[in-house]
Amino acid sequence: MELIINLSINGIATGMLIFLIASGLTLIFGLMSVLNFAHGGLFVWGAYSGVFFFSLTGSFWIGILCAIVTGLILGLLTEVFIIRPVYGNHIRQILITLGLMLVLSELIKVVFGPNVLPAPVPDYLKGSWLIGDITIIKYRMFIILVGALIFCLMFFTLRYSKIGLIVRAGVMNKEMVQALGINIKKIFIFVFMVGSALAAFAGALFAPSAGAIYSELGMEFGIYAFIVVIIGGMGSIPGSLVAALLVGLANTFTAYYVPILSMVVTMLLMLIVLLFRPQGLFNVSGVSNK
Amino acid sequence: MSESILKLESINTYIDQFHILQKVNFEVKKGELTVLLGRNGAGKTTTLRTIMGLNPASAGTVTFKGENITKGAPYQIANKGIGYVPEDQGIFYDLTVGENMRVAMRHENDETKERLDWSLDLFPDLKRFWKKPAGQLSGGQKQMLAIARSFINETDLILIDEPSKGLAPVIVEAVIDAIEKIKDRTTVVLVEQNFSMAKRLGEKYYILDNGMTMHHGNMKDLEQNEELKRKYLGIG
Amino acid sequence: MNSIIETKDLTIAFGGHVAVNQVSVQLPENQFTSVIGPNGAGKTTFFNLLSGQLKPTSGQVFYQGKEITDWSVVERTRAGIGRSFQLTNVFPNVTVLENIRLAIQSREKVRFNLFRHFKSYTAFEEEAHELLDIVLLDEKAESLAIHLSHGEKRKLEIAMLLALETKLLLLDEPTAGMSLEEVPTILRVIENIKKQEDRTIVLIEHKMEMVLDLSDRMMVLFNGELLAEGTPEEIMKNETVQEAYLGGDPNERVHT
Amino acid sequence: MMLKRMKLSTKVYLLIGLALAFLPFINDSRWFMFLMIQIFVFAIFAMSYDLLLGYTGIVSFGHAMFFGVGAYSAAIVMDRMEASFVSFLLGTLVAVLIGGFISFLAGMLTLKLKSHYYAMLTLALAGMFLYIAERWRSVTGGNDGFTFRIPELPGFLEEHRNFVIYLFCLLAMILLFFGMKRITESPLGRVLVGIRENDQRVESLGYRIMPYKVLISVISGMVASLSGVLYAISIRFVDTSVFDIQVTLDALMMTIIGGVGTLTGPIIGSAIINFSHHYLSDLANIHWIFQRWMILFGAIFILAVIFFPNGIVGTIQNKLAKRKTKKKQYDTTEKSLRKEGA
Amino acid sequence: SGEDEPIKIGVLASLSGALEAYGKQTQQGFDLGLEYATDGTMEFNGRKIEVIYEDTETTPDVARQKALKLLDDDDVDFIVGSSSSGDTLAVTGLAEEYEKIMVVEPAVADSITGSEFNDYLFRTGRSSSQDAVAAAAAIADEGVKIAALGPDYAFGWDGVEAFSNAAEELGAEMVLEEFVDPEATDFTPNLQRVIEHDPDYLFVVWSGANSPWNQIVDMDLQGRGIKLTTGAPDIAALKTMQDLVGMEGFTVYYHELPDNEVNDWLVEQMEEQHGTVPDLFTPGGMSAALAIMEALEQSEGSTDANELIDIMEGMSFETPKGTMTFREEDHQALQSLYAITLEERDGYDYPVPTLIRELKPEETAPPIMNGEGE
Ligand SMILES: Nc1ncnc2c1ncn2[C@@H]1O[C@H](COP(=O)(O)OP(=O)(O)OP(=O)(O)O)[C@@H](O)[C@H]1O
Ligand SMILES: Nc1ncnc2c1ncn2[C@@H]1O[C@H](COP(=O)(O)OP(=O)(O)OP(=O)(O)O)[C@@H](O)[C@H]1O
Ligand SMILES: [Mg+2]
Ligand SMILES: [Mg+2]
Repeated sequence: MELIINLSINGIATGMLIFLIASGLTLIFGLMSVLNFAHGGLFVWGAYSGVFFFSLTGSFWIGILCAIVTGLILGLLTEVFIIRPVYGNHIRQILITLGLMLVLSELIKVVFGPNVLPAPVPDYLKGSWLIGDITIIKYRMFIILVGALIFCLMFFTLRYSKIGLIVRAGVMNKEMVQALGINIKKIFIFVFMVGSALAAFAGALFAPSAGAIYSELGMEFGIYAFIVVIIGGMGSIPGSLVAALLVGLANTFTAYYVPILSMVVTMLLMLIVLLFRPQGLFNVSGVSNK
Repeated sequence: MSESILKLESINTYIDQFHILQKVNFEVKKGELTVLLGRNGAGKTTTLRTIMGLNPASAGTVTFKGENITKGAPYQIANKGIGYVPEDQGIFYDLTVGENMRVAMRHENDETKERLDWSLDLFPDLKRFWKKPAGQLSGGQKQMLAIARSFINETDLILIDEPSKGLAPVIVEAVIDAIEKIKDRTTVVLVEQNFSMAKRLGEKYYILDNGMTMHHGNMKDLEQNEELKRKYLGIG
Repeated sequence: MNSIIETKDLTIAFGGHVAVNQVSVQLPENQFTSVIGPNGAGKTTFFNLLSGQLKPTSGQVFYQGKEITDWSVVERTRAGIGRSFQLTNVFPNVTVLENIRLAIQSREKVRFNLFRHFKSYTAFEEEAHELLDIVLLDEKAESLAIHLSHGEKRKLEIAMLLALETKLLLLDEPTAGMSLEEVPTILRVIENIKKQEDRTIVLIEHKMEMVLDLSDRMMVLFNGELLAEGTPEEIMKNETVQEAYLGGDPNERVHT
Repeated sequence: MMLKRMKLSTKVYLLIGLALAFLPFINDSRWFMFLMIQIFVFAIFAMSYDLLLGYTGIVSFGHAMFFGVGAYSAAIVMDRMEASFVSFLLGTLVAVLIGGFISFLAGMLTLKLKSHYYAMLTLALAGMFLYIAERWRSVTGGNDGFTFRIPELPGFLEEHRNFVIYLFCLLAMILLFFGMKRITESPLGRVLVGIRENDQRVESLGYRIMPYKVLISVISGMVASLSGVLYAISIRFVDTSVFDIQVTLDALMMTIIGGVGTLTGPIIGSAIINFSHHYLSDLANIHWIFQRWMILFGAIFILAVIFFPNGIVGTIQNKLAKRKTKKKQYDTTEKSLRKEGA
Repeated sequence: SGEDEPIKIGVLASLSGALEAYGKQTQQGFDLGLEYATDGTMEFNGRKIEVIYEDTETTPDVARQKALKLLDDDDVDFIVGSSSSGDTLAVTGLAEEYEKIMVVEPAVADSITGSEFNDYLFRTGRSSSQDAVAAAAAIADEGVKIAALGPDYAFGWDGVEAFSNAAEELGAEMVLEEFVDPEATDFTPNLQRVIEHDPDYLFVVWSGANSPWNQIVDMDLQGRGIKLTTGAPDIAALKTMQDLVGMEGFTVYYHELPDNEVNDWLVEQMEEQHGTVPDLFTPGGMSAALAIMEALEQSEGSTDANELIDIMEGMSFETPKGTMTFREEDHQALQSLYAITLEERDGYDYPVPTLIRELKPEETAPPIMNGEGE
């Protein structure tokens, strides 16, 4: 029993981390339908600027804040210079964002050097509680809480404001949305920036839990995020959460019980979900019902 | 004579490298219903899109309420008080009927609610399928949605591209009634192939051909002019 | 008279909404039948059931006496059921000519040939030009379909259907959005087909004059149900039809 | 007239091919030949990718699996058998057959899905292959990979074996180019374009979609696996990196840079990427900025998309087409104006 | 080659990409090695020594292409490399084909001196199994219970297997061999299994950036009486092991550990020229250069490979890590490794590897795996 609890907590924490990374992509890929392969790049930039400013100022929270600002700035630049010419064209999006990804992860090395960077956990989140045989790692509980918070925030914003609708409408027919008097450009910039900031935020939270970060992290996690968004159902926030938790739990439990499968479990999960529910776990129109 | 609300002066529009509109002149007087006529590919839709800023003109000026809007972005133009029903209906397929309407609402207040109720009375089908994804509506129902959506905001001018297309006669009647009603409040420009509808609603007409304005005048005169009708409209 | 296509208790429900409800009809061979009914009555859905785009919840479809309920779109097309679509449905980024050529190629069963250049089938190209000529679109032959105006796309839609030379033609509002000048031409085209042996046309149309002019028989759908069926005269006399579909005072009615 | 032009372009292609065959006489250094061979190999791979992406509208993230299967099958067969001509032929045959078989299975399993989902599924499948290659060490040598020998050539050819391999790859590329070109220009190729443009409409013209999609993905898989064979032969070593997603992404980038839906595009894309890759990284000694040549490399992609939205070949084709229609458009306006005047 | 023609050496290393840091260490070490051996003249008997570095980008086909350029175009006399085993294996065949000596540094795969061995390869770097033998020597003893954790691919499997063999030979009991997805973010389930098997030591083979250290601390393995042991990595990675102070393990190199002139010189020069201390692979680069120079010395400048092979088999040479000897059978350089413990020290932002004892070359000699030994 203790074992199951231990595994579940860790699985959920991993899932929440993945959710945080995927949440930005849910906006950018799921809602805006932009195949952003540079998402992982923003994630790494968040991780590095979080760690850098944490060690500079000694405050974990300032680090997080700086990561978010980094995400917002990079998001703005990316949207305006990279994404804007390629809305609606997935093939060109792939190439241009892959190019951006190369630039972003290489720039990391220019700015922060090519070595792995240690990423400490702030003292008050260090260590773990032991309750009987159950080990609860403090930082993981923290991540679970933050993940839940972000989920609620995003879910209710999309549910009760019009912005989600407008973005989806804009993707389906950009001209018409404009003809209805909506400045879709501005809204796309905004959503893209929020999505990027979420990625950077996830990076800043991820770094301490990994203990060390390196510039190649991005591609790996970018792909994770894509998987989660796809099996969750494009653009569905609850879908992303469920999918992320599934991935997290599946990884943890197979790593314990069937270690031989642990390397492929995410791919297997995706295979199974897509073969039986090609549209993903959640239906998109569930995002915004009023 | 009433004042002009919209004026196009020697408009030239290109789509990619194709020269679609060639020196189009077009004027709409406030409160007068103007109909754009012409055969397929004449440039009617392009004219409306140019007004909306969707295919901006490369030369010439578009003036709306005395203001030059030639270079305006579509959303700015829309916010100046122009409503638009595109010929392909422009509805958002994956959103429900309700969501389609909500996206269009500039304000969500009582006045909007009133307008909404009014359009729903006009097209009861929309009320019935309020929560249905708009992509699943029948062809005519989509058309209704597109028209209803353009009524939802306070506008000074509405551009409607072929409203009667795909609608059953009884609904066409309803649309005619509706346009007649809103005519008092806003000015309407219609592109219409259904000549009897054009005839009943229109006060002024313009005929386009090959991207050029060929004729314009009072609808009444056109009705008499058999030669014009035969030459450009194939009737008479 | 033989019926070319026949439905028995044909029903389809989308969720709770029954779009076509227990429709049993026989459409006679070599005749011109029109389907009318208010918006959302289920006309297009009925076509979708005949052409195989949708599978019924219950009921059956027979084609030339054979049950085809479970046949796919492809099988039905190959057996001779062709249709045009209400919302234009063409191949956007290829030329107009190519759109038609593709239909001819299918009809001629040149499908899996890997080893000849497609342009070596010159007859196809010629025929495509002829068809474009018929629907007054030949000057646009080399334009990409995506660059056509709305009415031009409708014409292309019809030409593609003609190219298939199917026995049964299901036309879904072919003239919607087509200019006044050109409707008569298209009508002539349709009339020509009608005159040909071995062609059965079913037409959905809201333009009553056209319907009355062309039809041998009419059927009226209302709320998914078959409200009436018969000759145009019979249908026009039917009070329910008058009220439900045409509406208002017949004298003031909009005609085209 | 059409036929004449066709012939001209064929002539041009053949001429370029011939020129390439003589290239080693101008620059006979082996690394240059090797670089050219890599260009040919990846051009073949990218062309097979374009068959899916450009001509059928299928986005696959798992194309590396065919490449890898080809490389491994050939390498394993040649490693296990005496290095002889027979083992080479057998290796190639096995590779192509397995590649075809796997793409058939994968196609049946996944091609019913829509774009993103299909892309992700193929990604998952390729991941499985990588996993198997890593696990099945007794056969694949695992992550470290293994080296193998290729058969000796008869007589004096052996002295020029690198030149022979060069010619062989070049020839393979030319033949496959014409082969695939024929496919795309055959009636079948037209159906593929139809599927790409509007798959449901194609059905109501009487074409079954699945057989086409499966057939083309089998052809594409076989060609990809052949490029894997050539790759293995050219480097005489194989490790799990042949299954890496990076291989697929390379093909994707070559195709897009060159021009999606043009077979010449992937060839040009392969040349550009390989050359710029090589020379950019070589510049590292000149200025420190080139140590970070990947930044420039990434920037090339970004600029390519912005300035050559349809790829290099696509953009050029569009320009040519535009000039033609402009003239036509002008003619018709003239005519109508005259008509008006009359 | 003629009397006054330069001696050319081509060095393949990952100078960009994921292993960039390692590649650069090799590069600096190699440069310094030549400087040391030639007293800064960069000449051998009046002949210039020319070094050409090529970046493999950690991609086998690029590695091979660059190797071809070096061998064919630049016509180098020696080839050195590379940072990854895959890159190295893609090139080893060429050394044989061109009949040039290849000094393998620092790729670790056992197969390079094992199943994929050829006569032209000499490895100055240590192999996976040398690591493992050293690790075992550092902790294994009669009755000690050990669990091993490694990444789930060749590197991990080989490392754990070699370690288990060596440890069992020393009388230890292996209670668990646990393999983890190398890209995993969550190691806790695996650690959970380790806890359940209740070993005295947990031996970790790891390489790569995302590491399990944090979670080992979080899961409080020390508190449960499980001691951790592993190979100490380069300094950048040591910084991520802050919480592992007190750990016992081994290392290939840390600049304070060896006590010899060459090392003193190296530390001094690194400080002077680069403002840092030598890192994990710097001495390796230097050793490769020193091996080549020693061989040239003995061949009196001849670069004929077959001559050199005879010389180098069994050749001993001085390096920052003391004397190394190329074993005759498989050309693996036998070398010292170091049993260490991680200690906190003022002024250091990482735990400092402190010497317990030097593991002598004979002690860490791995089994011969290319069939020559039988
Ligand atoms: N995107 C485009 N690219 C190129 N040409 C276009 C494009 N859209 C329309 N055209 C061409 O511009 C001309 C005018 O088109 P437009 O849509 O304005 O006609 P229309 O009068 O609305 O016709 P319809 O009655 O058929 O809707 C046509 O010849 C059409 O082929
Ligand atoms: N795929 C679908 N899912 C759900 N409901 C559908 C679907 N297709 C059609 N419907 C519904 O079925 C009803 C009949 O639609 P259909 O398109 O057949 O009408 P129609 O008679 O062709 O009308 P119109 O004249 O407006 O084209 C409509 O209420 C429509 O909303
Ligand atoms: Mg139009
Ligand atoms: Mg319909």
